[in-house]
Amino acid sequence: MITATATALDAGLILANVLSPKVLFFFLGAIAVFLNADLEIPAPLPKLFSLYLLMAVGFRGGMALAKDGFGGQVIPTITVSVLMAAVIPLICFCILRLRFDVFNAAAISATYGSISAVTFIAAESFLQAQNISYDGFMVAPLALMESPAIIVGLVLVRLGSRQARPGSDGTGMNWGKVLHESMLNGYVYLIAGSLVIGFISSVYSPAGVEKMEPFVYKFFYGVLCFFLLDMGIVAAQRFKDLKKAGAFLVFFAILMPMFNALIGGLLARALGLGYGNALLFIILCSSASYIAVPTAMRMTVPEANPRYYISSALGLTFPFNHTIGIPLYMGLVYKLIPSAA
Amino acid sequence: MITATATALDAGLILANVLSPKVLFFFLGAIAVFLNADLEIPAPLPKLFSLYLLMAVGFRGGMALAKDGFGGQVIPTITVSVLMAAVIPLICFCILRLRFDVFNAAAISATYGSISAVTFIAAESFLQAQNISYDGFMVAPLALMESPAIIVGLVLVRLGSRQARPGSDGTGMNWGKVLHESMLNGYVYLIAGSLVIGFISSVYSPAGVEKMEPFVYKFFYGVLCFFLLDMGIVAAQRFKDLKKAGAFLVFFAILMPMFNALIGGLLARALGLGYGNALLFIILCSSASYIAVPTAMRMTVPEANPRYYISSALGLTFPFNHTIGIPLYMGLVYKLIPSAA
Amino acid sequence: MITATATALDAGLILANVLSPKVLFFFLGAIAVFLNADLEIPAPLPKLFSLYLLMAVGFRGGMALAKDGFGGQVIPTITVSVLMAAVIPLICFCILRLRFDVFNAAAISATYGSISAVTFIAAESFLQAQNISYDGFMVAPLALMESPAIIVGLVLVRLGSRQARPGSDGTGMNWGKVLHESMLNGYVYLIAGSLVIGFISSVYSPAGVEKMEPFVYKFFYGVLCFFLLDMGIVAAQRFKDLKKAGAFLVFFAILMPMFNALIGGLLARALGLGYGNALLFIILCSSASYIAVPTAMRMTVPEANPRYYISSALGLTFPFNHTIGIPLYMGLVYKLIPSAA
Amino acid sequence: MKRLDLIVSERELDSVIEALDKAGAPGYSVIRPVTGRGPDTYVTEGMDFSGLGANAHVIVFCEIEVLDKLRVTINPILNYYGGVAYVAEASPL
Amino acid sequence: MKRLDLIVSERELDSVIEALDKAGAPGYSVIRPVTGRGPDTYVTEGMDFSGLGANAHVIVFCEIEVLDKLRVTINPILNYYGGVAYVAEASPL
Amino acid sequence: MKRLDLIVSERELDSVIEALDKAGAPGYSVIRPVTGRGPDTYVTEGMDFSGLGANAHVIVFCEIEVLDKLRVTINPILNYYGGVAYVAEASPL
Ligand SMILES: Nc1ncnc2c1ncn2[C@@H]1O[C@H](COP(=O)(O)O)[C@@H](O)[C@H]1O
Ligand SMILES: Nc1ncnc2c1ncn2[C@@H]1O[C@H](COP(=O)(O)O)[C@@H](O)[C@H]1O
Ligand SMILES: Nc1ncnc2c1ncn2[C@@H]1O[C@H](COP(=O)(O)O)[C@@H](O)[C@H]1O
Ligand code: NA
Ligand code: NA
Ligand code: NA
Repeated sequence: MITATATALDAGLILANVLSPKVLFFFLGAIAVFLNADLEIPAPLPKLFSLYLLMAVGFRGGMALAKDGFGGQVIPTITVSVLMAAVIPLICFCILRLRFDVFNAAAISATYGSISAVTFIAAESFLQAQNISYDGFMVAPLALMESPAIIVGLVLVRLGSRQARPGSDGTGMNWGKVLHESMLNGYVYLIAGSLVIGFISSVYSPAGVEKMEPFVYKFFYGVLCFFLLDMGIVAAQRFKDLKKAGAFLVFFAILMPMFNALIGGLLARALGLGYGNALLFIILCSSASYIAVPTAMRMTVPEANPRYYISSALGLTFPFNHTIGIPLYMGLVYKLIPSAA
Repeated sequence: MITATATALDAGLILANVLSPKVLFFFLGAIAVFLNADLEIPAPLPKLFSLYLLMAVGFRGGMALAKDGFGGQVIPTITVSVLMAAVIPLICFCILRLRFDVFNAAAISATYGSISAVTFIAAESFLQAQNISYDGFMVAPLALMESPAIIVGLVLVRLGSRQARPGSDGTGMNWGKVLHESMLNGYVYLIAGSLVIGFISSVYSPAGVEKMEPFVYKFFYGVLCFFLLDMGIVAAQRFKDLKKAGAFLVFFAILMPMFNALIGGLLARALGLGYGNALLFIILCSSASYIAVPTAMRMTVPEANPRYYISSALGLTFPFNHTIGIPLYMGLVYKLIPSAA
Repeated sequence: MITATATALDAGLILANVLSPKVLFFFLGAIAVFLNADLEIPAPLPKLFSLYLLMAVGFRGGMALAKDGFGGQVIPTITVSVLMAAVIPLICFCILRLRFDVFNAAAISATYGSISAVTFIAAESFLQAQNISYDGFMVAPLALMESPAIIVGLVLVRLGSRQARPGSDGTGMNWGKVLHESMLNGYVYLIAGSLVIGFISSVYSPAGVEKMEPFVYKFFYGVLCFFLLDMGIVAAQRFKDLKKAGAFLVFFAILMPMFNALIGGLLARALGLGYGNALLFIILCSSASYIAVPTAMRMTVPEANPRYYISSALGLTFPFNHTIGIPLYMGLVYKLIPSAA
Repeated sequence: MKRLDLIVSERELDSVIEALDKAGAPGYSVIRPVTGRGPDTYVTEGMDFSGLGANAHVIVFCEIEVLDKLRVTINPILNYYGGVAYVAEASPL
Repeated sequence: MKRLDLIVSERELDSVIEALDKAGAPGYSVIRPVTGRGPDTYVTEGMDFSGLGANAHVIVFCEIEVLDKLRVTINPILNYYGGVAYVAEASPL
Repeated sequence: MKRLDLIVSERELDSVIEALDKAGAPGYSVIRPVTGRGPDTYVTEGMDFSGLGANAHVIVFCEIEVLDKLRVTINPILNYYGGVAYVAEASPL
């Protein structure tokens, strides 16, 4: 269905996206792994880039929110995003239980319920390159969609695993710890905090915001390219892993995002979002987390194999969305959203 | 007395300062510690930020010095700064001896005699946001005030500790090593060197300076925010430490900077400094070192407990100055300095 | 002969170069080592800077190539560069064999056949400061000159060492591995890849390139200064090493680049290059590698002492070219190249 | 004296250190990041950006009594989350 | 159980890990960068920027049989490229 | 052969290495930064930005004679500045 929309228009969008510096640097990293080139971005440089990107994207979102206010679609869109973070894992779980045990199915489901901040950022860049406007409040769900996905994932584990879990003697699942980890994960905290700071300082410290602007704007795209170079390396390594995980997961990691994108597109239409916001909403639905959720799953569901939930999100869904997904979903937006939106 | 100046004007200044991005990011870091959020800026990223900030602030100072020359208040102001770096430890020592042994009293005194480069930088940002001008030569004391403070601190130890010190058999105090450490500390060296480079290349290589400008200006405030995020984390950790050190040190770490600020304000008036330079001069007096001095004390007075001298400077004086101190001292400047200065 | 060109003009050029921020920061690093100052730029920060510089210089080259096309001098110049990467090691080898065994002579020769990307970048900055134009295609040899130099170096080892080499039982020289290492060295790969990305995205994604520009331009010179600060430290450490290596190598490390520069100048004239391209071509000839070649030599000719080939390239040739070399070669260009070029 | 070498995920480091403090270890040292492979996991620096982190290597020089207490608190963590703990002899210089 | 400590250049790390995998080591841990001095070399972090890298420290806890296999594969690497390998006793906590 | 593990502040690293060179150690390896806790100090990466640094872990494989010399030069440093030094057995692979 979605594939049928791959018309000439989409092909043009895909080409424009795939030949942009950000995607080309992603490929450069991935090809380095396949050619076995000695390219390495040592720790903690990738962490530097991701801290910067989250800080900047949060701050920019806060600035935009201060300018645009909370009226109109803001509250409904954020509410629906958070609901989607809880609903998508339920759908995924039903599908994944066909092949995986409760633990792995729940962990993968939580991963797909949540979002990928970098895919979101890449979609913003895509919109800018296409001269399509979007709103700053769309950043808010980046901070809000991790926790519901994690909680639903853990509820599924609790309900699904009848026998006593080995860790339930204290080292195991501890709801306080889980909630803490899901809401006070460093990255979630940073993006939420930067959003609030961007908002507050836009209102009370315009001079400070002005001095911040070159940092969060001029520099942004270059760091994104640098980070995607590293993500290319990581994704390719994970992709090798994924081959061992079998065809089912490979299909899941590509078809599930497309399915979620379709739901997202229909919801965007129902919410009355414009082109730009609609694409970003679709990305929130279709992308999968590789930050807070894997960390929480690693701690609370050690029975699940990280190879499955990390490799599917990073090794396939991430590259798919960055290359073909974003322009494809844009084509979908053009189909679904009335042009005067 | 100073507290009495906290009028409506000051309240406005405090608010404008506290709600600026730089202070909000500092809070974000500190709150992360209190909420136990998993936010971490791993080594050597904080070092990258501080190297950059010192390099940029030195270079900018050198550029300004090349433009403004050494006339007028330059030499007197620098001379008085250096004297203050020696006098303040003497005052502090008398107070601290009420509660601390010679070693700890001397080490804390040296810390307060010296300066905090980042507090200075934050005060510059504050002035820029308030559209108050200041001069580039005020950067020079950043490099010159560490050594006198260290030397006075060590003289106090030598005079105060009658019995032979355990380390005097060779591993201990060694004046050559001390002078070396105090003057060739990496950061002191970098800021002094960058100042000289900024000066020389402004005169002989304007094309080079022009290419350097985006790096030292556009990027600066964002890195400052990033660094203050980290300092918020460190300060909050140190603040926890400080509670164990007792109420005396807590009061000292807040009242001493205010007292030093007052002396600084009177001296600024006597020197005939304008608003901007007066604030920066006050910051030089009231801030405490967490770079060269602790390093030198750690090496030469290992009898002193780093918990005291580092935690008081970082856990209280630093946050106090960054939040309330800077605007409070600005209010003091408005009181003390004749408006036509 | 070259030294005779050190006229008043050259002295002016040398001064303008030596007093530019980039060279002054290099000195700052070097002086830190001689004064034993505690200045340190910990791993992996130098790697961050070099990754950035290579990525940016490659991208900029690709952009320029897209604008200018492959016509005119492009193909001949690149071809001659690659030939020089093979010819220079042969000349060096004949000279070095006077004092060194086959292994060391071959390793040093390969080092001088290849190029130093940072010297090239510094020469570009010099040209910009002098308002002399140059072409983007000159970046291509940065990626192409490492492999021929390495291969010639290894052929020399193979021909020169009659007895069976200790490593020839499998751990030793392995041509596949050698070619892989020489062509898929991380840095060579990154510069070549960024060149291709800059080229492709200039053609197909102008919006992406526009967003990339602040990153690759504004920020560039500052990072170069930062990196040269570190290189100053490293070069000074290596220079201390070099003293142990004896006078022959010291002379070689200064006279050989000057000789190669002369050949380069004559070839530049024959190729009909303009002032800017001629200087860059000379730099390609006269600079020595401290990246891909040492790595490959370390792996394939462990009999050679890294102290020789790394210390000569980094401890002398690098600082010589950065301070005196670049302006000296510019003087040579003015002598050799007809002004209407 | 004994020497204990622990290699655990950075995520479990806090619990391990808490256990060391409770068992009365006179001190400990932590090195990170550490990468590696175990029977179950393969840890690279690659996931550093994600907050998932790599491993940490904890070295503890202590009396044998401390080890007895640690066995009770640390072995369950290792069994549940993975990681290794080995003991060797060591004597002060 | 035995404990093997290997210190080799980062450039040889891949071959060493391959040898460990082939010899059936149950796991290993890698710490880097490591600097140091040996009879032949002096390694600092200074060359980090160049891709030449520093050293790596590899720790392996394994049965004695694994060591016998490693002796054959790893010692030639150490002899040719430099580096050290030492064995000590270790017992699980 | 013996294995010496030293954990000292990065600030004392230069003096320790000097002592190793003087005592005729055939080599050494240094890992840093190392964090940790001792009887007196609590060292985190937090002060990294200040130049105060963290700890370093120095590993030395050497003959027992070297240790006798080191005892004289290194123990005073450890007593004055803090840090630990432990010796264990080690044999070449
Ligand atoms: N035999 C071993 N020797 C050294 N390190 C090991 C060994 N087994 C596991 N490790 C380390 O412990 C981590 C966790 O192991 P595991 O969870 O047991 O797979 C690995 O990533 C390695 O860093
Ligand atoms: N005796 C030793 N003790 C500890 N580490 C050593 C020793 N000898 C060599 N190393 C380490 O092994 C690396 C390579 O040594 P080599 O190639 O033998 O000079 C050195 O850079 C040190 O990090
Ligand atoms: N028992 C111990 N086991 C392991 N490391 C220790 C021990 N005691 C101290 N250390 C390390 O040595 C450093 C300095 O210790 P100290 O100065 O004795 O407090 C600490 O920060 C730890 O990294
Ligand atoms: Na999602
Ligand atoms: Na002060
Ligand atoms: Na060359």
